[in-house]
Amino acid sequence: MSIFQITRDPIDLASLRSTLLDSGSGGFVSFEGWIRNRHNGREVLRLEYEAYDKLALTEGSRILAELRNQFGLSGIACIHRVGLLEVGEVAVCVAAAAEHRRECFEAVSLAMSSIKRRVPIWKHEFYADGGDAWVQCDHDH
Amino acid sequence: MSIFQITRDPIDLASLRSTLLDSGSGGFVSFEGWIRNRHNGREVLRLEYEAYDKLALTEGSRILAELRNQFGLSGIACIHRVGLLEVGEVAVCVAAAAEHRRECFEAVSLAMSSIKRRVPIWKHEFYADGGDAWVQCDHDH
Amino acid sequence: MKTDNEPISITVEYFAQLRACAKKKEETHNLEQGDLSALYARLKSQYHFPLERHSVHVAVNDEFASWDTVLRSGDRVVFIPPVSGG
Amino acid sequence: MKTDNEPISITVEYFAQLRACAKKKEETHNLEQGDLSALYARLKSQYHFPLERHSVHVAVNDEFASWDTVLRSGDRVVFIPPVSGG
Repeated sequence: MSIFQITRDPIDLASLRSTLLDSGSGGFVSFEGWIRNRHNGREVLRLEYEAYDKLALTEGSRILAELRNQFGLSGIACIHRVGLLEVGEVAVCVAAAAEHRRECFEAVSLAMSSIKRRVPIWKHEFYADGGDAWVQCDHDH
Repeated sequence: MSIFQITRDPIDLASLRSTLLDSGSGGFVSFEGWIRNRHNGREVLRLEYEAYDKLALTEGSRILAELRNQFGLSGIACIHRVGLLEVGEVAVCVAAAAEHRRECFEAVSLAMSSIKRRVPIWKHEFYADGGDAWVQCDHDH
Repeated sequence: MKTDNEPISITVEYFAQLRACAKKKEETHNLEQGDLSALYARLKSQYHFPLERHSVHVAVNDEFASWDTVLRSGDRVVFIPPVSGG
Repeated sequence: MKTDNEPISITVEYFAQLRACAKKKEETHNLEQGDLSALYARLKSQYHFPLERHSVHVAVNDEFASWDTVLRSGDRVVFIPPVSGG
């Protein structure tokens, strides 16, 4: 099972987790990306995420399916939120279940790196100083 | 903030997560250990975890405090359940929040390795074939 | 059957800072046949896109494409500035 | 002041398979002064513990201790078989 979704609504973490429940799995890892109050030293008020939906879904699904096979996961799922988000809200969640924990950590960590690098989603930050910027993540946080 | 707890009740995942919410953190990673239906090829019916509570709390807290400092986490928390658990239940949850995601993955993964190696908690497995065993985890899953 | 010089009609959709520069979400272009790099050069000049081609990816009909892909009438093109999801 | 040969009284608490072997949760021992390794050897023989000392850890008064720690009256000792939490 691998699912990549995009939503305009708050991410339903419990429902994402429940899609991965599996009595043959002993490990479950979940990552959440939260909107921080600062970026590059500037105070962040809110963000707007925008997606090229169709290609984002294709590419995101491709990333998860690859990782599911590579690590023999019982499942991996991601929901990315778009639209206006406030500080403290969840922008993205990736979770995976597998027999043992190592595969889960590896897969979720790699999923995040690949999603940040390959999936056409953009972040527009609005700052307390009145400015704004399209964030360019060339480096890997 | 670093907290290590032992409970006889089902782990309250939402409450563990909420203790780590932090507007300066952009990453959050959570690991859950689930009771699997098989171990070493035998069908598992249920498990009983037992802890040397006082030293488990001391050693668990020490592990989390070390990782919090090492990775500059905003917080890390662990709840380990003891008593009788059925297949599918959550035996342990470790979660961490930090500015960036890498520290979270590293810290939670290392926390699990250290907890499995150093914290005096034991797992007694009961099998469908009527047998039982005290599990000895010398290798690292 | 079309000849190589017949003009074609394509749709371009803009996202993120490219949309901000173009001041529109999408538009139709009628142009001579050519590849994606020629199209980007033309639009970069028209809208003063601040991004060099090497930092942009491109998709045709909702799949990634290479810059030397030759456009066909009816194609839907999306230029993809550096992504920053997650 | 006690001499080196005065008997001491200590408490031993058992967990996991050691508790299963000893068939008790805890007990008090009155014994000659000695270190933790001597105590483990004695109990291993008495209860047929299946675990060699090198695979067991030990705690005194709720802190990890080394095997050459000399016991004092009133000490509370816990032998720690291989752990398997998580």
